[in-house]
Amino acid sequence: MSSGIGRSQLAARIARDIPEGAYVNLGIGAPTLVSNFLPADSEIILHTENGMLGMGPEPEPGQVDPDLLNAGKVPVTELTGASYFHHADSFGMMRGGHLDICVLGAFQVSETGDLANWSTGAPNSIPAVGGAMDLAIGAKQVFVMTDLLTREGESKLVSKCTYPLTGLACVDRVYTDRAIFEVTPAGLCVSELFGGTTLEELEKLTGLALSIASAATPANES
Amino acid sequence: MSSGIGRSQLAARIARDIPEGAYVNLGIGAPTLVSNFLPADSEIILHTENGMLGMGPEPEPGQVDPDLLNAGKVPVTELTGASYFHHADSFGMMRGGHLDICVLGAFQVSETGDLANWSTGAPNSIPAVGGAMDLAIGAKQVFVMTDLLTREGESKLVSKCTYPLTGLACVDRVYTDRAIFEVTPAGLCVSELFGGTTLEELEKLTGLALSIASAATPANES
Amino acid sequence: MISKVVDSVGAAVSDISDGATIMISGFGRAGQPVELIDALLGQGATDLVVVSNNAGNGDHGLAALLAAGRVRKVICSFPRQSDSWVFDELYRAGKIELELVPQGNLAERIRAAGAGIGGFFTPTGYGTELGRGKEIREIDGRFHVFESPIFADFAFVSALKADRWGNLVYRKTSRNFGPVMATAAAVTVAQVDEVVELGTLDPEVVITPGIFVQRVVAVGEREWLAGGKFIGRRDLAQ
Amino acid sequence: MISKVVDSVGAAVSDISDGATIMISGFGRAGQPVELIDALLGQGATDLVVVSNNAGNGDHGLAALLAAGRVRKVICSFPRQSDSWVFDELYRAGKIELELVPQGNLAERIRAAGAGIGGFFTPTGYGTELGRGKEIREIDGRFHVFESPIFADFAFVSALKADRWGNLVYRKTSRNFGPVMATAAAVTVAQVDEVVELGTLDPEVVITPGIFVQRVVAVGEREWLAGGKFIGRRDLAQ
Repeated sequence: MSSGIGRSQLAARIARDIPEGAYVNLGIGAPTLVSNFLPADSEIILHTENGMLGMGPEPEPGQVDPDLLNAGKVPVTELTGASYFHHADSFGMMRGGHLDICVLGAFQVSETGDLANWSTGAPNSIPAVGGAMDLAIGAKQVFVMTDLLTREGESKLVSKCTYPLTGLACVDRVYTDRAIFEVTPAGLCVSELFGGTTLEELEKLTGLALSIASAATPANES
Repeated sequence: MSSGIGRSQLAARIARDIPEGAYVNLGIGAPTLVSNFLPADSEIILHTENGMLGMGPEPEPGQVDPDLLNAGKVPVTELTGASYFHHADSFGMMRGGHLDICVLGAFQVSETGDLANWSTGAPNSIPAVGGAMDLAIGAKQVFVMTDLLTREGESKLVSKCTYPLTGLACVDRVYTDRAIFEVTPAGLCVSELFGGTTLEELEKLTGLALSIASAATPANES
Repeated sequence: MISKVVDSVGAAVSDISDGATIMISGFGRAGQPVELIDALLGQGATDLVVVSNNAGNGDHGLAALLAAGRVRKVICSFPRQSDSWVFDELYRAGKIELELVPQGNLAERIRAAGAGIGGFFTPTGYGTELGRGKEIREIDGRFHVFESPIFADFAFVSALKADRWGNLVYRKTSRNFGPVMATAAAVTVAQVDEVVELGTLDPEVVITPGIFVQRVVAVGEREWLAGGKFIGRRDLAQ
Repeated sequence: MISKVVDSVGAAVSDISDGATIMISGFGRAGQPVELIDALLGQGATDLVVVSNNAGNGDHGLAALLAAGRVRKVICSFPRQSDSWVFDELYRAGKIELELVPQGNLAERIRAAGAGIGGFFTPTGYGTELGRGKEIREIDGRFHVFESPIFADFAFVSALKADRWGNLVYRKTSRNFGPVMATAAAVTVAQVDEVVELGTLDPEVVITPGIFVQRVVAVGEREWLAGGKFIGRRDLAQ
């Protein structure tokens, strides 16, 4: 059985799908890694929902500015060409469909693109949603970045989400360590396979009927 | 029969009711005159709905700035302490009840404070409303400044407006050349009489049953 | 490298189709993107819907577009002005449609489109002709009218400066409808006095972030400024 | 002469009653008006409803107010943080109410209150637990949830500078909820590093016009600035 690719490789793969000039929001957690792989010579404008476009990388040691944080409350920097705005304007920007791409983590994604990524519904947990629901329904394209399986070996791709939903039919594409899946009207379609993974393996791991894009086959065979 | 007071006197009278620190919008036309009588030594902050607080008087000759107009598209100036904002923010400010006072002209005001000031409903007229409806319903206090009678001698104070309405039950006080009227739950109450006008004259001119505030009587008798 | 700068107003409006809805900033003459309107006049698209606070002044800019018979409908708050003879004549002759919207509802409906709000309840217009036929709801003892977003295919805005990312700053009350219109159109075209180097505009004072702007075109300094400084001007009519 | 400047944070919060609803700006620690919260802690009002994006960090500021048992209910989007142990414990013990609101709906509901909007339809939250029980409407083929404005008795905001008219400018992402909260409260109290002379703030760059601000109190320059210049700081925890 195959093993898939690592998280950094996956972040690099996602970065390849972000064109120059795109306005992008990278969700808290793993999606943040994508910024490490955006080509230095192409301008991609990062949005942080707490009120900034043109977000730069983490500051040098000693240069942390407590007034300059990202949505994960991590210190960041300001790129040339940046702008600041208040929270209602920032979320209007998201909800109004102005962001080209957002990359989010997930607990579960359904065959129809429903996303669950804010709550496991565990009885003793503190519920917290932040901007997840706004991002899920707002961006022109919603990418999910996740391992295909949970630590317990359960598929995060499901026929129907059992965790509390973040948004309905909002995910366009799921990047996992094993494959890339497009959400299509006919269900999930594999567009790229990683690390020797086969369609049969994916169907077994997910328990879902999957289709495969013709372009995906050579990658599998090579 | 009495004659009432002139427009400048009326503007001066209204100005006396505007306290220092008030945020005020003066409507297009006669209400603009009020600004000439605001005491120079007290700070009153004028709003113009096209996006400014801290509006100053008309510019000196040769100093007209086409980027600095009031709601009547008349050139104005900027006072120290001014601020600019866009139209949605400006009307949010109005609708949200942040202005203390607005002073508007009127075609008609009803006993219950309905205002008609944007259209005579004449068949060949070009309808235009501008910010009138937003001002009428937005400010904490809505003052109307008008002659009591039209040129044809008809009362502008009426039991029910016949012209198209600007807003319902929105007027707090009507300053006319003959008297000041408070809109109360019990109807119009005269709070001040001008130029020897009597309550009886006002009832005859308006055809309305009016009450009179006790404080108004001395002004009448003097 | 991102550059939203286009070389000419002609290039900036070249792909506007017949039947397009176009937002045009400005309050009277202040902030009216005259050069873009003139380019549209030359470009030829017709059957247009124009969303703007006014319906043209004098014989130039928006008034000229109307006079050329290129506008099917105007959505505005205040068409009637001392110098709106072009609109007045077309309207009286039944040659142009008018949707009259209270000014605050106009601004808020445009903002709603840009901010992804499906509709909202406003007290403005309740009980009036302009609220007639609309859904009414009593909220906290006050009656409100339901209003829907207004979207556009293009927005023309007039700003003072832009950078190549499309960040904009405005000048005084010429800001007016520009910032909200920029959010509500599929393609926003900004005419500016000057395109400045990226980094010249202070991030704290950018009024329209570049995400809302697709094209920027420099039209030269407004005639009442010189080197960015106000030099006065005799009157508004010139 | 207008002056909204008050001498101390104590004076700025002295009239807050038990049961008041208080908006508190800030996103995490950035823009949190810590001195005003501390003053409220000393002032004694209890049974408070707090509207804020988060529900306190560490043991200071909002967390201390919660720990003192003074808050009946929190309306926020993200109470759970790595250092939100005070809220966590109270919540698990059933000692505090929580209204969880998606962050964009929180911001927009606050804006609606300030802008006189009676309510609005938003796609955010449709089909989720947080949209449950709310009015649903299909608009242009998309489902929306109806959301209502959130008003407050007081808003505490943290800005960089103010003048005596209450005009405010902020700094970087510490702006966050301040500008909308300032519009939605009966009394807005702004803590600022410095009160500057009227006329010092450029009218083009005022973010919160003074009309929205009732009280201003200077609390001294934030420790990572010196003379308005960023001087660096080792980490966020200090």
